[in-house]
Amino acid sequence: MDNILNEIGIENYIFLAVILFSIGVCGVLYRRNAIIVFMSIEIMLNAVNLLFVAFSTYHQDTQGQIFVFFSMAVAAAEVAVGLAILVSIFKNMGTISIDKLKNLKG
Amino acid sequence: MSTLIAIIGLGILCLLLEIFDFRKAIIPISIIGLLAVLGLNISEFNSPEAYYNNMIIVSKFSTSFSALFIVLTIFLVALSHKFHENNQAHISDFIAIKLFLLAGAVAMVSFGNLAMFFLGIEVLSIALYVLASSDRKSIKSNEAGMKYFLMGSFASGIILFGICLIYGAMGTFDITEISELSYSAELPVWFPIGIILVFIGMLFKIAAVPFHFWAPDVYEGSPALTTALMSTLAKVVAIATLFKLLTAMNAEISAEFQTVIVIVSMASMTVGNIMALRQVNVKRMLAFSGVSHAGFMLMTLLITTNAAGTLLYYSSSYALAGIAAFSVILYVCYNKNNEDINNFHGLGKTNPLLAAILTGALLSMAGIPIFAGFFAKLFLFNQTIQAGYISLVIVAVINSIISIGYYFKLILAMYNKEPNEVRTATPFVIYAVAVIAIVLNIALGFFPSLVLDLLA
Amino acid sequence: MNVSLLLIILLAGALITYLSGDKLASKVALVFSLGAFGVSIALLNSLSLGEDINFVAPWINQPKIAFALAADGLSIAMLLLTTALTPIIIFSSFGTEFKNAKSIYSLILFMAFAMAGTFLAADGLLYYIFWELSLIPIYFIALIWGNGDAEDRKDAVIKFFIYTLAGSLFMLVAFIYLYQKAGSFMIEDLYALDLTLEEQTWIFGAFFLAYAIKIPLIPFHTWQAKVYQKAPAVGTMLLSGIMLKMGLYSVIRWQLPIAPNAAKEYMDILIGLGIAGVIYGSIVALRQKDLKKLLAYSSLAHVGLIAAGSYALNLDGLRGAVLQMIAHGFVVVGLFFVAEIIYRRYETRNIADMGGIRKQTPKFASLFLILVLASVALPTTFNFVGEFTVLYSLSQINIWYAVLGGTTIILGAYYMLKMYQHVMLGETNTKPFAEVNFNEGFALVIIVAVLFVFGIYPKPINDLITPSLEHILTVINR
Amino acid sequence: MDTNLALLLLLAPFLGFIFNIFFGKNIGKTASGVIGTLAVVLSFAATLYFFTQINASQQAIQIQLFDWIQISNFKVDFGFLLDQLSVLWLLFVTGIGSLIHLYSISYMHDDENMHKFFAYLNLFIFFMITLVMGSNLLVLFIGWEGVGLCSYLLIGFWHKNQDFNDAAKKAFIMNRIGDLGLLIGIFILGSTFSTLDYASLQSAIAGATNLDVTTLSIAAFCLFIGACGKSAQIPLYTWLPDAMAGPTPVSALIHAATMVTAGIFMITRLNYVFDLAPDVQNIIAIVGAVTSLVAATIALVQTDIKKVLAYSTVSQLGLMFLALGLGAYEVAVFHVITHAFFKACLFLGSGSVIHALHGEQDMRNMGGLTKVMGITFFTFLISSLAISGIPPFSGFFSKDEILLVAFENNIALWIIASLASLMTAFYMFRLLYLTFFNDFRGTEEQKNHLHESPALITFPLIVLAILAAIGGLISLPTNSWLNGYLAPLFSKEVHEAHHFGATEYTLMGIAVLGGLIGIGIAFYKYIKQKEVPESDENITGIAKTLYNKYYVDEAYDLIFVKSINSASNLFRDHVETGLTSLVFGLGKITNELGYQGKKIQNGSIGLYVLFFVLGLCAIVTYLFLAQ
Repeated sequence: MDNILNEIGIENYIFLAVILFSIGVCGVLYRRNAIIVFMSIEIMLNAVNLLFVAFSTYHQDTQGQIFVFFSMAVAAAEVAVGLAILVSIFKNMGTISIDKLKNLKG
Repeated sequence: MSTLIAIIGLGILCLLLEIFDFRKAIIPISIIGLLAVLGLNISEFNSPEAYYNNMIIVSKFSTSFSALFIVLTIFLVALSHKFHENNQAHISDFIAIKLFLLAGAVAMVSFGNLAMFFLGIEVLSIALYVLASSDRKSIKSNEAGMKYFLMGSFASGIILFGICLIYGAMGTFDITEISELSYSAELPVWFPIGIILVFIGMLFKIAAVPFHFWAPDVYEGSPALTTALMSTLAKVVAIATLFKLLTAMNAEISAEFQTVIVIVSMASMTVGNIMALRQVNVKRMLAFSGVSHAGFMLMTLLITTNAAGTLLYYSSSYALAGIAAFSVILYVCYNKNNEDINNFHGLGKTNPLLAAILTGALLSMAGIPIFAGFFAKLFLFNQTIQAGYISLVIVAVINSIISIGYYFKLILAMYNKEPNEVRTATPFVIYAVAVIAIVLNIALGFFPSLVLDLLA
Repeated sequence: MNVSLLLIILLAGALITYLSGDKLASKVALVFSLGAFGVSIALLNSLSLGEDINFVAPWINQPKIAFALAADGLSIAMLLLTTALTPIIIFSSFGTEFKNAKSIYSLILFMAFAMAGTFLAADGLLYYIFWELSLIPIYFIALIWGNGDAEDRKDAVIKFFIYTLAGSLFMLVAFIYLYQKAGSFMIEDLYALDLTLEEQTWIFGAFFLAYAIKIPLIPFHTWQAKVYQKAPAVGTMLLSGIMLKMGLYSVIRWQLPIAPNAAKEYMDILIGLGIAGVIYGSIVALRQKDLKKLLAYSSLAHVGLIAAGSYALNLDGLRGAVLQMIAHGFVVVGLFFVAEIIYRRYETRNIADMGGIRKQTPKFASLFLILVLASVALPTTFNFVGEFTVLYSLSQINIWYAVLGGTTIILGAYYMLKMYQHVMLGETNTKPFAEVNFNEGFALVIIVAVLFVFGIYPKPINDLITPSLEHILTVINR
Repeated sequence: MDTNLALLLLLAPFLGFIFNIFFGKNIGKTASGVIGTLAVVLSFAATLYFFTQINASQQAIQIQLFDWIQISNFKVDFGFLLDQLSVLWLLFVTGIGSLIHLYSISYMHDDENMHKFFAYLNLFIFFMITLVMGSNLLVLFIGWEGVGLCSYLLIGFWHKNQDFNDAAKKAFIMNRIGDLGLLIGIFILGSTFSTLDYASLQSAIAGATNLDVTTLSIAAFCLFIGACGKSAQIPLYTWLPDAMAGPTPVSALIHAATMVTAGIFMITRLNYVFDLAPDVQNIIAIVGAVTSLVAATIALVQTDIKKVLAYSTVSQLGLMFLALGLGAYEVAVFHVITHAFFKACLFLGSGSVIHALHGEQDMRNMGGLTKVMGITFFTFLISSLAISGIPPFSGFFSKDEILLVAFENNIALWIIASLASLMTAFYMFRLLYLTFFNDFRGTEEQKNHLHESPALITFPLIVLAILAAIGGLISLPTNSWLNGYLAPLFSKEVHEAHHFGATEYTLMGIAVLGGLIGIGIAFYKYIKQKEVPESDENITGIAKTLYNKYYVDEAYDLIFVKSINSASNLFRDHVETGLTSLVFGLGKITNELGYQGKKIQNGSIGLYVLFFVLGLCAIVTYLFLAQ
């Protein structure tokens, strides 16, 4: 395992994660479809998860990988709630575009 | 530790009671239970200890704050009955969620490990998402929930990233180890970046400028009781956690970091107050006032002596005032579709007591003497000047002047306008909560040392 | 027997008055205010006997704040003013029907409590707390029981509140700064500090903002006229009779001794401001249409002179200022009461709608005239003693100050007599004007009596205040 | 004994005042009048006692009551001083006072508020006594302002008429201008000599080495301003003619005999101060002379009987100031006394006339009263002769002394003064002729009611006329009792009674001649030609200017009153609002900011997240990339 890390170097993992993360961020910024925004957020989380794994290998310690399970579980719970909200929104408004969510402002 | 377990147990008990169809009993039992938990928690006060190889660390800090959270939860649970009158079917869910939320809160102030911290914050957040959108039929509520959810999970992503970087730098999630390592000379740059990311994530949770935009919308949209919860419990939890994070994890805060804090705090106060001036919706107004108070509380990150005590004092005074205010708001805006200021017209005539209580709460938030709010500000200013941030204090002072503008707008509405409705019977529980909250607030004002010296 | 008793009585009074219900409220309030007066007499006595009437109890240990009340001659004098005027004010209000009387009367007593506390506090923070507390009741009194259209009343009151609070918050910062220096809020420790001129200037400035707004000095007076006009008679009396004395008292008790060098540095500007206030106030008062506004500006002029006296930083100045404070307190209360009496009969404060009253009410006319003459400081009235002393002290700094400040006796006579002429004299008014009833007469007579007695024999008050003023002066010149 | 008696002397009128103000209405008019009169008579009796005592013993009586005002470097007490000067003043204050009270009982009998009138008169006497008896400048100041107050009350006695009220207000305020001067003078004296007590002042000044003369002169000048206010000298004289709005006895008592002489009293009292300020003395002399001339010229053409007398009073006071300015205090005092006699008599006479004509004051509607009003006419004649300086009447002696002193010091002043007295003779006899001679010009209805006034009115007239006739005896040119009597007061020795040589007699002659010329012209115009002054509209030329008093009132009104009022308007309407908007503008601005801020909070999640990210980037950049 570690030889791979030695060849690739931890920095690149970080860069990859950052890039993925940024993609996620951009997704949140630019997409207006709630589902896709969810997915972008998932991308962010998974980018982090990836980094976690990389770090745990890097440090030769399992905590990181365990943490990934935590975060995945949490993400799942989050999405569940999110989707529930989304459903009720769709029921009430017949759309899932977050641009329509502008009743509260000022 | 046992506090945390007890709370979760209580939450489960609520669900069970629902199953066994003791719906009536749920609220009383959970209140009694919470009181018991409170006692339990206090009993732990003088026995700091670490559990599950430092997953949970019970300290004076954690217990005292947990106590505050529990008290607030008691109030909120008490208010639930009236609030969910028409929705008794799901009463157990609401209560249970609140209790689990409390569990998350307690975990957040007593974590000894970033994993615990993350779990805590997520438990809290998810519970809040649910509560925010709990009024399924109302578009506003949905929107609020959605907004909160999207931005909240975005923030969690940031926090998670931060944690990850910290882990990457330190190779551990354990707070104590991290802080030991943080003294060592050679630190990878990821560590401070990680700290900053977590910091920013938390700034979002306490709704500090420029991460505050969600607050007013969500506060306005959510059901009033949830707003109460957010503006009191959630805010206090977040600031306490942030405080613990920054103090526990890295040794000294660099000068630049301090400037960042100063700027954010100034910005939060100013923006919050100025924006609040022109609000007509009371919940919205209080949201902005909450933003400004977040700015005030951030000052505690800068001060050196007895910062924790000051923070505890400030947050308790703020939260108690908030509870008192919201219980009145709940009464006034009960089965109204909005919380606009004109609902309060003539409250001074129709219901003098509640009007007086609301006035007291607002005066406390505005920092007028004998209310705890004043002393909170006083101690804060005192120590901030001691730490040498006089300019920050000046800004704070100017802001407190501005804040009078909108707090008194509400008071004026209550006393100077003619009532536009007949007075309705006031449920006992609202009186009880409001009175107790404001009395506690004033008591804090008379005997600040009680709270102030807990963490000295 | 110590000073805390006075506060207890007033506070308890406020509470019991509220509980006693609308019927009894006024009576109960009167009883308690009289009780307070009795206590302050007793305090005066035990002070003269040299007993220790101070009350000090530790309160908050971090930051170190004590619940410290101390009374020297000056404080006692101010207490006497407060506790003597409060019953008069309450008594004078018997003629007016308040809705929800219990609240207003308990608010009045509460305000008296707060103001008494301000005069007594020996701990900077305690003082600040009382100072702020006194704002709340007057705010509600003016807001709820005030007169005129609700909207601009609200406007005036909220401006007043924010404005005064704004001033005092900077004072708070100054106090905290001092605390950092001295490690305590106790007044002696603050006196003992020796600050650099720059520090003093800042501190002085912060205090000045608070006091200049409260007193008020031009150009910080913009809240005054409107609030006086909008507030109910009792509110106006409390404001003008006692509350603005708080500002002046604080100048003498806190501002000057704590930052003396700054005071000396800017003496001319400060005195100038005061005198400018005298002239400006008098001139503006000249053409006011509203009786209460006119009186408001007249009191702006008078307090300007008082302030000038206290900033003259010599014994005569301070003494004259205090004497004049007391005298002005009584006169202005009397005058506003007169305005109220007229309002009760004519439902107007517009001078143009008055006139030709003297014929119908000789007694009232005479009392009114005496008050007018007192306010223009005719010799043998108390005001003359104060004004003379102040002007003398100014002449010691620079004779021109005395001359300019002295214009008050000309301009004052001008606008007051003009007012009197248009309010009271002239062809008998068509509207009937009932002679003052017993209550009204009694209140006025007491005020007039006080003015004459101390106008002819001011020695007691003089001996009361002089030692403490000398002490303060030594602190100033340390 | 002395103390109590002095207190009686002081308080008797005050008690009268108290009594009349509270019970006067109930006990009926005459009774209240009698009580008022008795109060003053009582003081008069007490005064007589002190007079005899002091005249014999030459010992001043000091009375200290109690401390009043405490100043750091000195304290002022309620103290009274009975010495030659004060007693002399008290004599004619209380004496003439009693006569005028007596007169008023009948004169005011038709007035519903008679008891008030007497109350005020008593109060006035009380304050006048305080003014005179006070042993220090501040007690004097009490009286000084007190008499001002009383004159305010009495001028505005008929308070239904706003013009009268205006006159009263004017009098009070102009006096106050003087009072400020006096006050400043007191300050300077007080801070230089640490005392305000006459005796200690005198000794302080006498004992002082290297006196700062400039300071002293300033003080003296300020005091003189005060005197101007009280004694109606240029530029503060315009209130006195207006003061004639008051009832005639008031004009007689306050605005002729007593109050207006307070200035002279004060200056005489402080002669030791003024002696050290020669410049100020010159100013006083000039002001006095000019005033006497100006007032006289105005008096030439007035048609209101009381206005003429008012201006003649101003003019006479001018002469007294002239004397004061030349350091001849005793001469001034002498003229004060004689003037008190004949001017009081004249006013009361005119009052009697007005009474007979039911309030008619315009001489153009009088005439031919000799037949019906014998006594009034006769007394009036005597007084007119006296004021015109015709021997052997009192006025002749006093005025002659003044002219003499003027001549000795400065010929120009002498000329002015002589001119003034010539005019005096003229206008007085013009008055006399127009009022009493030829045929009655009033309405028939008035004609039928013409009658001599009752005894209560004529008696005082007679007494005063006698005094006016023989008053000169107290200071005959050759041996002057008065000068001897007053001598102890003056620091520099009184220049001894002039040895009478040619010059003196010529001067005397010239003076008398002047008087006769004046009378002659008047006789020619108004007896021979039977001239009657035209009605107001067709008065033209110089006469018009004179008739309108050189338009001084208008000028003052324009310069002071109007300007200050417009300033007041400006402040009220613009400065105040400006200030307000300036202060509370800040609040408006923040409010506006809040309003604008609402636009940013536009509810779009995308925007919120954008801000979030921007904030994040900003912080990270600042902390890591910027380093």
